[in-house]
Amino acid sequence: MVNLIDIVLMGLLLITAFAIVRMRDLFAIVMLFSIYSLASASFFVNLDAVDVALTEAAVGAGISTVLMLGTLAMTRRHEERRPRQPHLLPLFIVAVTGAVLIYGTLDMPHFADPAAPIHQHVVPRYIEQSGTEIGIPNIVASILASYRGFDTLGETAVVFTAGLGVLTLLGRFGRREELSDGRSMYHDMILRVIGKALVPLMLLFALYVQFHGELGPGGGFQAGVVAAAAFILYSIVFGWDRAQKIISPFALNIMMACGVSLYALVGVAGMLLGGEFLNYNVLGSYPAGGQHLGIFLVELGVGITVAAVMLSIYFDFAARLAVRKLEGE
Amino acid sequence: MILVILDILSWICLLTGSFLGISGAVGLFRFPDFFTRIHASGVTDTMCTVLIIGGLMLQAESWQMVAKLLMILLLLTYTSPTSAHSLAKSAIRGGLRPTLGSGD
Amino acid sequence: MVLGLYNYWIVVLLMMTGFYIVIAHGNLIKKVVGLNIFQTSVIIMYVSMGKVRDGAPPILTDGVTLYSNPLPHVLMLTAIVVGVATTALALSLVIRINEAYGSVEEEDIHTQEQSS
Amino acid sequence: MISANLPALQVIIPLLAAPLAFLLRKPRLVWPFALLTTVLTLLVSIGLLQQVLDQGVISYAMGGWSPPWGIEYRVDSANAFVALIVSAMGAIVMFYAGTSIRHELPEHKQTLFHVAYLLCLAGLLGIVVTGDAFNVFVFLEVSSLSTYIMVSLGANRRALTATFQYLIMGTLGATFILIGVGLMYVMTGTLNMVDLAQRLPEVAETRTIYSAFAFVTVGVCLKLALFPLHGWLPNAYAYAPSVATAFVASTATKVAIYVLLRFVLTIFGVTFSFNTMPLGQILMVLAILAILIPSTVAIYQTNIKRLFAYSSVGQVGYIILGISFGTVLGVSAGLLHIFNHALMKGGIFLALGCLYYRTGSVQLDAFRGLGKTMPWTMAAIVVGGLGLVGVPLTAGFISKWYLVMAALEQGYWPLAVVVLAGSLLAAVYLWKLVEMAYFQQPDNATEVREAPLALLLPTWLVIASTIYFGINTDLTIGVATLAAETLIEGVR
Repeated sequence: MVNLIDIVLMGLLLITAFAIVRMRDLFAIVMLFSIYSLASASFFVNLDAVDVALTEAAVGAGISTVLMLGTLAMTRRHEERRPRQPHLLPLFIVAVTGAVLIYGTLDMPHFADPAAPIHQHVVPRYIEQSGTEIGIPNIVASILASYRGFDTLGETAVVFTAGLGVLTLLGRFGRREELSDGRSMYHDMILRVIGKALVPLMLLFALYVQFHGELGPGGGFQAGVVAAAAFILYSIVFGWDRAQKIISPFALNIMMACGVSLYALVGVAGMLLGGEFLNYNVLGSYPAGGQHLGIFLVELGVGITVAAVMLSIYFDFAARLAVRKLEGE
Repeated sequence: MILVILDILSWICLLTGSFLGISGAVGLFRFPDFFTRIHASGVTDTMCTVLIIGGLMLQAESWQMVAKLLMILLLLTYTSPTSAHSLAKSAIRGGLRPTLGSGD
Repeated sequence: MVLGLYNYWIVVLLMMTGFYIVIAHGNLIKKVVGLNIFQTSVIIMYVSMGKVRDGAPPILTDGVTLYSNPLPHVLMLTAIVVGVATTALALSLVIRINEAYGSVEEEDIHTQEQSS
Repeated sequence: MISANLPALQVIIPLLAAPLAFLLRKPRLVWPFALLTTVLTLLVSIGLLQQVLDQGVISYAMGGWSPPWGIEYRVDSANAFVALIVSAMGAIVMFYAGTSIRHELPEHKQTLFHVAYLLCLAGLLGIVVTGDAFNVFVFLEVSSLSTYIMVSLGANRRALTATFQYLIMGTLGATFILIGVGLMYVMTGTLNMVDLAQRLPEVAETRTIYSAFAFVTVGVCLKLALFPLHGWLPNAYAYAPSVATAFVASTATKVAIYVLLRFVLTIFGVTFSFNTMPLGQILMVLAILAILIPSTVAIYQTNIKRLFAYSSVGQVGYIILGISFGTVLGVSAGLLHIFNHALMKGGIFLALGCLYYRTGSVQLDAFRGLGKTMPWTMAAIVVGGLGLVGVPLTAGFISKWYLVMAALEQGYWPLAVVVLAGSLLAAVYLWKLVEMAYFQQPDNATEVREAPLALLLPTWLVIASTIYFGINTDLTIGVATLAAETLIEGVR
């Protein structure tokens, strides 16, 4: 049964990917990409990767799609040009790369084989010990925030960098007061009512994902993205000038930086208390307690940064759109 | 006994739901203009989700699961018509007019 | 062998589709979409590696002993986030390029750069 | 306590300083803060190198989780050496950035630039000191994304397209590395470099590992701009702000080369890379092409930053040529050239920044009569250029000398001819500048003065050090040889 679902989902992924190659309408391409992302998220659930599925659905099908649509609104919708004749060189490169990869898979352990080396080395400790060493049920969260916590710090830094980059390129600086968002759907009563009902629910869900991440799927990233999505929805329905009154760009900047700093400072605290960087054992009176506190704090840091950066990126895009509209008139 | 009945009921729901889903998809392709198309998909989709989630509820192992499914259902009954509505609205605003009359 | 590996082969096909879009298409937005597909497919590859037959999702539950491998999941959470960061940056570059050149087609931009 | 935590501090200081600098907001506060950070980072890396030379390899378990379960920071003489290069250039260029950035960027973007710079520094150092294959990918992305930001701040609109191209190529490269690491992981079950090196030989004769090797190598070669994959580099260097060019040119490709060395020599092992796989031959052919073709292209450039960017692609060729021998002498020649080229190219791009500061142009025309109007700047370019040519008494001579020795040791005497030909090509493009600067009269219409001391000082500090390391070679050759031995012996 699971195999059947696998095959259907993979078929869907293939069809979507090929359709994207053939399509010329950028709007359709973006929507297909969103479908691709959602289908792969379903596929991840089938492969037992619930955390990855949640993130992919929120990030790929959610935020990425919104950003791509925003870009389309500011550029043009159609891919105009036919690709230059038959693409022999790219096709050749792709064929060679694909062939090398297929060749590489030939000696790989078979799919879902429990005896594969990947399941025999390193991982058994996470599965067997994390319950006592860390004391939280979600193994993914244990590895993410503690065993490989430094990767996650790097990743939070990547998110911060992205926020910084979009701020640099599209900058909200300057005359934002006089801008208002003519595109807001404030005058649509149905949207307004539904939006008002949904936004608090989404925020509640974000908090649930944030703080329930130790017990079930979830954690800082997913929560941050969901929280950002709630504000983005608010901003789409009520206009981003209103949204910015609730949470100003200045506050977002501070949150962006504070989240990463919080993460790094938790690490430094471990260092000051005599452990290694990011060693949470020393934070509490007993190791598992320290781990608990440490993971709680770093996940919070991740959540704050991700939410702030995603929202900030969206505001940058929206402000740019408004500037263009103003200049167009 | 009761389990078998539940199972049969749930499968009826699931199959009807799936049929509606497919018919919505067919409508999306075959109907003449934008508005009838979103009508086809919007209307059938709502019923389709109700039936499928209902069918899944009958299969659920715990009350917790039923509660979660109920929340998903609520969310979808909120969002699905709203998105169909705003699609239609922005189509109108974008200058698209429904084809009236017999269509030929 | 076919049964054991077909999963990976389809993933390779997906990856190469994304890769092809990136290097063969001239539209910058489409390139970004292609890049995303490429990265998402790599994520599928990793996650497929972590699957264990009859395994449970890696959340400790009483009475369950066989879990799928959580490590690829952790790595791919990182990769997804890195992917969206890159996408955001790439899209804002596209917006700026469109403002500067009035086009998002590689060929148009190239002609303008040659003539200036 | 500080000395025990040096490996972590090496990366944490700039990484934590970046968001804090962002909070400071005002450029006049941010720059001193960033400068202080880079100086501290430099001190840490000096301490780290000292510690490695005294005590041998340092292993630092992040989070207290012993490897291979946690992420390990593993510092040996090779990466301590590269970390020193990166943080030294980081500090000097940051000093220079204060004046240059204030001139080149509007006020609200200055802070953003400095923050991106710190993130880039943290990312590069993170790649260098880590002992975990996946961690390399994460910090590669930190450094790449921040580099894109810096490059995109260039004044010309072509900076945007250059950045986009860089972003696409860079992301493809990183994804290739990710695929390669994944294939290695699936066969061994580990991500720790030492652990990988120990477990790979068992499965080395599998098609999966061959394929993993191909993907990692191609991915890293994209990042280090090896000849046919260098397409992103010239424009990115040419249109970035002066500071960004100087910093990126002297560090980013060098770190990528280090990653290549680390993967090829330590993880896969010399025997596998050079005997089982034909890496030596492939790299040698590409390196020869890289020395000859981009150097020739450089001659025809009129944008001088672009000229030196092509020259960078050529110089990467020398480094790769040294590595392609797979011997201690060859690799140490490569490492030596990493160090020397970082100084020479950094110095030249800093000097070009001085020129841009005064004239607002880096076209060939701007060099007219520059020998008279900006004697110090021009002299810096000439001395740096002589290093690229490989004239005795400059650092460039030492590394080329070692390179030729390594080639002769293998009996590849025609390679000596290639190196010589590369030097001749470098002499030609340098002559173009010299002729313009010293044998042409300056335009009287524009009054050009020498660049301010705040710019000249760091420029000359770098340039003078190329001469110093060309004369006093004990330190560099000693450390480079030690590092090459460490890399080649690996962990077995």
